[in-house]
Amino acid sequence: AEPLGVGFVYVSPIGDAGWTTQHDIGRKEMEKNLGAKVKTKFVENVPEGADAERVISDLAQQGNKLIITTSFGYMNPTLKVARQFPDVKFIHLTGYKTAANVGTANARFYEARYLSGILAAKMSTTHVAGYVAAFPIPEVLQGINAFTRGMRSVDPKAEVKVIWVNSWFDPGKERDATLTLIGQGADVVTNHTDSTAVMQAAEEKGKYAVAYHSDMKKFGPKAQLGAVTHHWGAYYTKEAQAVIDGKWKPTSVWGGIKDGMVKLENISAAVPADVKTLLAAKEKDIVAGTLVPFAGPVRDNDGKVRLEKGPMSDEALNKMDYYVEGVAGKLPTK
Amino acid sequence: MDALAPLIAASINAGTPLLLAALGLLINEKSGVVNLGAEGMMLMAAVIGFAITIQTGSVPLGFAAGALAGMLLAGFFALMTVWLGANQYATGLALSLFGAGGSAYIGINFVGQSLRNEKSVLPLLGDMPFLGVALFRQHPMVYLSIALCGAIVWFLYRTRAGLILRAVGESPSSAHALGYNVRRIRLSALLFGGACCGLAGAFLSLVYTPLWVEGMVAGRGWIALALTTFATWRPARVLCGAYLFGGVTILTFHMQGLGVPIASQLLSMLPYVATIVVLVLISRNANWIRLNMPASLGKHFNPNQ
Amino acid sequence: MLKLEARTNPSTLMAWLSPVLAVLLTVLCGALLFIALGKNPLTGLAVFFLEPLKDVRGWSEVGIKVAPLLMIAIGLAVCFRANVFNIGAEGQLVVGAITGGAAGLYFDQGSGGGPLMISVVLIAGMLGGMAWAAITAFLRDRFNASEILVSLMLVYVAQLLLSYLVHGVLKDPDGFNFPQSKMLSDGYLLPILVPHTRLHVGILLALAASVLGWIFLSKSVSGFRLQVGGMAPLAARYAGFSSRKSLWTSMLVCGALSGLAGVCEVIGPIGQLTPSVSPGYGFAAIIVAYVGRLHPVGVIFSSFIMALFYIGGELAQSRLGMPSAITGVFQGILLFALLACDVLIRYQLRWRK
Amino acid sequence: MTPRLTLRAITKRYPAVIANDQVDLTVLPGEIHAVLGENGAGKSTLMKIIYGAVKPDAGQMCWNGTPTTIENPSAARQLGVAMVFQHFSLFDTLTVAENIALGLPAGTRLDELAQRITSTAAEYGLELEPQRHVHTLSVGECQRVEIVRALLAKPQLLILDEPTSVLTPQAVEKLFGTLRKLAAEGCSILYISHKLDEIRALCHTCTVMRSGKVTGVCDPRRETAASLSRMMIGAEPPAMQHVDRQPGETVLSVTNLSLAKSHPFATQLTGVSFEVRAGEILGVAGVSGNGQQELLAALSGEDPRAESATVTLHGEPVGRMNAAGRRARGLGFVPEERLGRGAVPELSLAHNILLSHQTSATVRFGMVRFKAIAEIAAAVIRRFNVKAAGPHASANSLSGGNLQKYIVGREILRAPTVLLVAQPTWGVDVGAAAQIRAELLALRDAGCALLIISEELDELFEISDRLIVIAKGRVSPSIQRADATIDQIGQWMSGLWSDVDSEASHAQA
Ligand SMILES: Nc1ncnc2c1ncn2[C@@H]1O[C@H](COP(=O)(O)OP(=O)(O)OP(=O)(O)O)[C@@H](O)[C@H]1O
Ligand SMILES: Nc1ncnc2c1ncn2[C@@H]1O[C@H](COP(=O)(O)OP(=O)(O)OP(=O)(O)O)[C@@H](O)[C@H]1O
Ligand SMILES: [Mg+2]
Ligand SMILES: [Mg+2]
Repeated sequence: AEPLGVGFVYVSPIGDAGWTTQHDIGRKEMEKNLGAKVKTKFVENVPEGADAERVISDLAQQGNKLIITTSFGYMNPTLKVARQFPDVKFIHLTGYKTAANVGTANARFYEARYLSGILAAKMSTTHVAGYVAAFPIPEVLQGINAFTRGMRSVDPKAEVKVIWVNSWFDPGKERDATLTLIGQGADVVTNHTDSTAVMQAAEEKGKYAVAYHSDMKKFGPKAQLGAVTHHWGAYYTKEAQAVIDGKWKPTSVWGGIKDGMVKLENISAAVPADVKTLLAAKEKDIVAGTLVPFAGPVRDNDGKVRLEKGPMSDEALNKMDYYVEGVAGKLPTK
Repeated sequence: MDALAPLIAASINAGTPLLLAALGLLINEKSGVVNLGAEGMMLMAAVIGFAITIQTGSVPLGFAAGALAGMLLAGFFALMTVWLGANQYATGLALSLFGAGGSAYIGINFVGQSLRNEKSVLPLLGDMPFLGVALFRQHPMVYLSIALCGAIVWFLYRTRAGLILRAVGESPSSAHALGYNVRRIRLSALLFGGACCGLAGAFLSLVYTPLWVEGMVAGRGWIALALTTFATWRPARVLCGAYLFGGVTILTFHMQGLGVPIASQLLSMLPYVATIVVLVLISRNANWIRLNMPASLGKHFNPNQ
Repeated sequence: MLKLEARTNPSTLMAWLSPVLAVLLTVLCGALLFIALGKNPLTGLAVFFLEPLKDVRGWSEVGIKVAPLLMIAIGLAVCFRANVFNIGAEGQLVVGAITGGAAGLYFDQGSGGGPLMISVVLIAGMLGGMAWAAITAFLRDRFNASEILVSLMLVYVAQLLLSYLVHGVLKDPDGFNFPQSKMLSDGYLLPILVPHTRLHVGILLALAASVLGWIFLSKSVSGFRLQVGGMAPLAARYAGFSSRKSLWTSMLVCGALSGLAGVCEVIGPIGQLTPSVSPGYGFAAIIVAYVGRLHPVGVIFSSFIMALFYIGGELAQSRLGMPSAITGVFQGILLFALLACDVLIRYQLRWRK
Repeated sequence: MTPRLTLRAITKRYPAVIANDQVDLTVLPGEIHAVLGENGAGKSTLMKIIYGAVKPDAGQMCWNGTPTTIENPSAARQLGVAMVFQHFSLFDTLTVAENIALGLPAGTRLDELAQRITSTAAEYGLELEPQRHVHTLSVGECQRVEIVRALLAKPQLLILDEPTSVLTPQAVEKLFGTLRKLAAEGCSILYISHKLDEIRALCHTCTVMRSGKVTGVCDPRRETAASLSRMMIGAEPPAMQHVDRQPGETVLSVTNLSLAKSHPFATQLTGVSFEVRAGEILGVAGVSGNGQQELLAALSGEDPRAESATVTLHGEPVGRMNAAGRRARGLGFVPEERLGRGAVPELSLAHNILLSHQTSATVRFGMVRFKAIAEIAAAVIRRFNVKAAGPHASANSLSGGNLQKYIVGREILRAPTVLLVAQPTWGVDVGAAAQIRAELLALRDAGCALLIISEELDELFEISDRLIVIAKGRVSPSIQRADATIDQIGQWMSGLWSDVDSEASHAQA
C-alpha cells in the first residue's frame, strides 16, 4: 500500500536543542519504527497566525493523511483546516480543543520539574534558585510551581526567583535574565524558554543549571545538573500506526513520566549518590502514583489555600494562574 | 551592595554593543552621512562573525570577519549614496531589510550551535572586592570599546584629520573647494562606521549571547542611531548613553527578580520608551541640535556640480 | 569599459522601467541563489513564481497578502511623498489590530454582527492606528523628535502592548489562560469573496484605498500641498502650505491604513487576537511603497509581487526544502536592485575604451 | 618679465553650455588683473580651473614660465595660488583658527596659528579674533577670514571672485588698500567682477569675457564705462526710464517689528519700522546677511512669529498670518532662491503656478483644475518671453534667468497690490534684467506698492523711489532716492545713521 503521509508543522527551526528539536527526534523515531509505512514531511519556522492555516492546508492538500502541529498558536488554524479536510487526521500539541478528526497531546512536564526541584535544592547552598520563563501561561506556571514544591519538599527554606523574558526564544534576554538571577543570589538556574543561553550563562558563572527540552551537556559540561526532557517518538508511532490500521480516534493525551513522555535524565556526575538514589525513589513514587507534585495542601504565595487535600484535578492544573508558596514576588499580569 | 556589582557589570556588558555601533555611526554622521542600515550591518556581522568562529574556533577571527562584513556592506552603501547619489534614508532601510533577510539565510546552519563563553578576569584588578566584579571581569572587547571612545575624542578634537572630518560634515562644498576629497573622506568614515557596527554585531553573537539567532540584534542598531542624537554627536556622551541604556535593560530584569509587581511586558518596553523620552528631551531644543548636528547630515553632495 | 555618465535630464523612461528591471534582477539573483543551494533554478523559480498562481486557491492566498501590504504601502507612499519617514507602520498595524480586535470582542456576544458592526470594528482599528501614528506626529511636531526613530521604537512598544493585553484583559476566559482572545463569531468576520477560499473583502478595501490615494495625491490640492512640502520644504513655506498639516495628514492617513490592515487581519484570516498578528507587513510595505514608485497605482503591482514572494518562499520551503529565510533575502535584494536601477534614471551606461 | 601665469586656449564644456571657449590669459607679477564679464560669462569657471577645483577639457597653463597642470586645490596652494571664493568656503561651527588651518598645509600647528593670524591680520588692517566661531561673524568678517586664510599661504597669485558684493562701499575702499599693498609686494592678483567702476579704480589690466570667450584685453584706467560695457555685453548698458510719480496711500506698514532668531545662525530684527505706499518702489539696501532674509520672511508670512500688529496690510494686522493668508489679501512675493523656494524643481511650470495661484479658477471642490493652471503658465511664458519647452516643462529645465522671468511673471499676473521682490536680477543677463526692471516699474505705475531688496546699489538707485538701509537687523530712516548719495547709503550700510536722521524721517512721515 502507499505509505501514510505524515506532515509536521514546526514553530521554529529544528536546531540541535529545544522544543522543535525534540519533536523532530520524535518524527525520526517514528520513521525508524514504521519504516516504509510512513513518509514524513515537515515545514519549520512557521509563524503562528494567518500563515499557519495555509501551511497546514497545503500539507493536507499534498496528500498527508496525518498532520501534527506542534505549537499552541496553531490550535485554531488546525481546527479550521480540519473542517475542510474531514478525511485527514490532525494532532495538535499543547492545545485544548478537539474535533472529530483533531486530537490533542501534551506532556506533564511538571512531574519532571518536581524532581528537578529536589535535585536543585540538594545542590544549592544559597537556597535560592532562578527561573527564566517565557510567558505566564499555565504550562509554564505548572513548571515553576512544581519545581518550587520539589525544592521545598527537601528544603523548606528554598526560594525561587522568576524573570519573564516575554519570548520563547531570545538568547540575549535569557542570558541577561540569568545573570541577573545569579547576581541576586541564585546558584541554580533553570528555564522555560527555548535556547541554551541560560545553561551557557550558568556555566560561565560557575553555577548549576537544569536543562529543559533537550540535554545540554555540551553547552554546560560543569553546570548541567540534569535535564528535563520530553519524548514523542513512541506516541507518534502509536498514532500513525492507528491511522494506518484505520483505528485512529481523536484523543487527548496528557502523558507524564509513567508514559515515558517526560524524564529527568543525564544527572551530572557531580551529584552525590544519595541524591541520585533519592531521585530514583521519588521517580518511582510518581510512576506508582503515590507521589503527586500538586497534592493538597497547595498554598499560593499570598498564603491562600488553593487546594485543601488530595491530588489536583487536570482542570485546575490547566487553569493555574498563581505562584505557590516559595516563589518570590507577585505574578504580574493580574 | 552584593547585587549592585553584577548589575553594573551586566549594564556595561549590555551597553557595549550599543557603544561600539553608536561610535561608528557617530563618525559616519560627523562626515554628513546617515546610515540607517546599522541594524542590517550588525545582523550580518553577527552571523558571519559567529560562522567564522564556529569554523575556526577563533574569537578574534570572528570579530575580524564581523568587522569586515560590516565594512563590505558600508562600502556598498557608500557606493550607492556617496557616488551614485541614491537617497541615504532609502538605501539605509534597504540595507537593514537586506541584512535581516540575508543574515537569517546565512545563519540557518548555525541556529542552535553555540560557543563557549570565555571568562576573562583582569589580573589583580579583577579580584578587588566590589570594583573587581563590577568593572574588571569583562570581555576584552569591552575595554577596547572604551579605549575606542577615548581614541575618537582625541581624533575628532585633537587631530587635523578629525578637523577635516568635521569640516566635511559641516559643509562638504566648502571642503571640496578647499581641495579635500569629500567622497573619499565620507567613504572612509562609512567604512569605519561599518567596521564598528560589525564589531558590535559580532560582540552580540560571540560574547553577549553567545549564539546565533535570527533577528538577534533586536533593534539595537536603531537604538544606536538614536544614541548619536542623544549624545548630540559627542563621543563621551555616547559612552554614558550606551551604558545608561544597557542599565535600563538590565534594570528591567533586576526589578523582576526583586519581585516588583509590574507586568514584564511593560517592563520590557522600558528601553524603547526611554529612547523616545530621551530623543524628545534632546530634540526639543532645535537650536541646540542645530549647533551640534553636522549641517550636511543626510544630504547628498556631488563634487561635479 | 562600461562607464556611468550623468544625463543632462533625468530619464522618464528609466523611471518607469527601473522597477521592472529591479524585479528581473531579483529573479536573476534568485536563480543564482537556487544554483548556489544546488537546486535546479528553473524548478526553483517555477515553484516560487508560478506554483502560487496555479489555481484559484493560490490566487486567493496571494490576495490575502496583497490586502495588508497594499493598504500600508499606500499610507507609506503618502508619508514618504510628504518627506515624513514613518517606518513604524508595523506598530500602527499592531495597535489597529488591538483596538479593532478589542472592539470586536466587546460587541461580540456570540451572535449578531453584520456589516454595520463590522464597519464599527474596522473604524475602531483605523482609529487605533491613527492614535499610534499621532504619537509620532505629535513628538515630531511639538518636540522635533526624529519620526524615523520614534515610530520604530513604537513598533516594539506596540508588540509588547499586544502581548500584555492578550496575556491579560483580552485573554479568552475559557482559554485555559493561554495568551489569545476568544474566537470572534462569524458575524464579526469579514465576508469571504470567493467561496471555499479565505479571500476576504479586505482586498476590496485596499483597492478602494488605492483609488482614493491616487485621487488624493494626483488630483487634489491637499495632496499637492503635501507633496510640495516633501519635495521642496522652502517652496511649501513660500506658498503658505503648512508643513505641520502635511506631517499630521500623512501620519494619520498612514496610521489609519495600517490600523485597517491590522484589524482586517484580526477579523479576516486570523479570527481572534493572538500575540502575533503580522509577519512584518509593516516593514515589507516599505519595500512595496518604493518599488511601486510611491504611486498608489504602482503599489498595486508591487504589493502583488511582494505577496508572491511570501507565498513562493513558503512553497519553496515545503516543496524544495529551501530555507524559509529566502523570502527576506528576496525582499532585501528587490529593494537594493531598485535603488541600483534607479541610478540609471540620472546616469546612463556608456561603453568606453 | 616672465609672466606669473599664462593660460592658452583653455576650454571647458558643461552639458548645456561651453563655459570657457579657447580662453587666453596672461598675468604679470605684481599685477592686479581684472576678469570682467556678465553673469554666466565663465569667469568663476576659469578661476576654478586655475585653482585646480575644475579640470579643463583642453588648453595649457604655464606657471612662472614652466608648463604646469594643476590637479587639485592643494597642488595649487603648493604652487602659491590662493583663492577667495565667490561663495565663501567657511565652516560655521568651527572657529576662525580652525577654518584657516583647513586652508593651510598639513602640519600647521593650531597654537602657533592663532599668533600668525593676529599678526598678519594686523599687518593688512584686517582685525580678526582667532577663537570666535564663524557663525557669530558678520559677512564682512567672514570675508576677512577668507582673505587672511589666503594671505597666510604667502601666495604669489591671489584670486578674488566678486569680493565686493558683500561689502559696503567704505569697506570696498579698505579692501582696495590691502590689495594695492599686496600687489606692491609683488603678489599678482586676479580680480573678478562685473562692476565697471571698481575695475577702473583698481586694476592694471582687464580681460573681458562674454559667453565663455575672451572679447578683449585692455587697460581699464584708459577705458570708459561705455567702452568696457560694449566689450562685455556687446552693447551699452540699457538706460532706464524712471518717471517720478506721486505715491498713493500706505498699503504695507511695519511698526516696531522685532523678531528673535529662529536659528543660531540667523539675524535678529530690532525695532524695524517703515511703510510702503501704493505706486511707489521702496528699495532696501544692505550688505547681505544683515537681516534681509528675516525681514522678507516676516513680511511674506513664511515666518509668522511677528506680533500681529507690527505688520499691517491694507490696515489689517497680519503679523501672525501665513503666506497663503497674506497672498489672499493681495501680497505677492518673489524670493531670491528660484529653485526650491520660488519654484519646485521637479514639478512642471504649470504645477508651479499653484504655489501662488490658489483661486476658484485653479481649484474647484478641492481638486486641481489642470487645464486652468496650464493656461496661466502658457500666458506667463508668452507675455514674459520665457524660453521653455511649454507649460509642462519642469522648472529645473529652465536657465536661471528664464526661471526668474517666469516667477516674476507668475507673481505679476496675479495683479498683487503689494509685491516683495528679493534680488530681482541676480544672475540674470542684461537683456532680461532690463525687461524685469521695466515690468516692475510698469507694475508700480499701475498702482502696486513694491518693496525691493537688493545688494546691488546701482540697481536700487535705478528703480527705487525711496530707499532704506538694513544693517544688523535694524532699518535706517527712509530717504528719497533723489536726495541719496552712494556715500551716505554706504555709511548707513555699516549701521551708522544718527537718531537725528530717524527723527527727521518721523517728521517726514
Ligand atoms: N558644474 C556646472 N555644470 C553645468 N554648468 C555649469 C557648471 N558650472 C557652471 N556652469 C555654467 O557655466 C557657465 C559659466 O558659469 P560661471 O559660474 O563660470 O559664470 P560667471 O561668469 O562666474 O557668472 P557669475 O557672474 O554669475 O558668477 C554658466 O552658464 C553656468 O551655468
Ligand atoms: N550646475 C549645473 N548642472 C547641470 N546643468 C546646469 C547647471 N547649471 C546650469 N545648468 C543648465 O545649463 C543651462 C544654462 O543654465 P544657466 O543658468 O547657466 O543659464 P544662463 O546661460 O546663465 O542663462 P540665463 O542668463 O537665463 O541665466 C540650463 O539648461 C541649466 O539647466
Ligand atoms: Mg545664469
Ligand atoms: Mg561667478
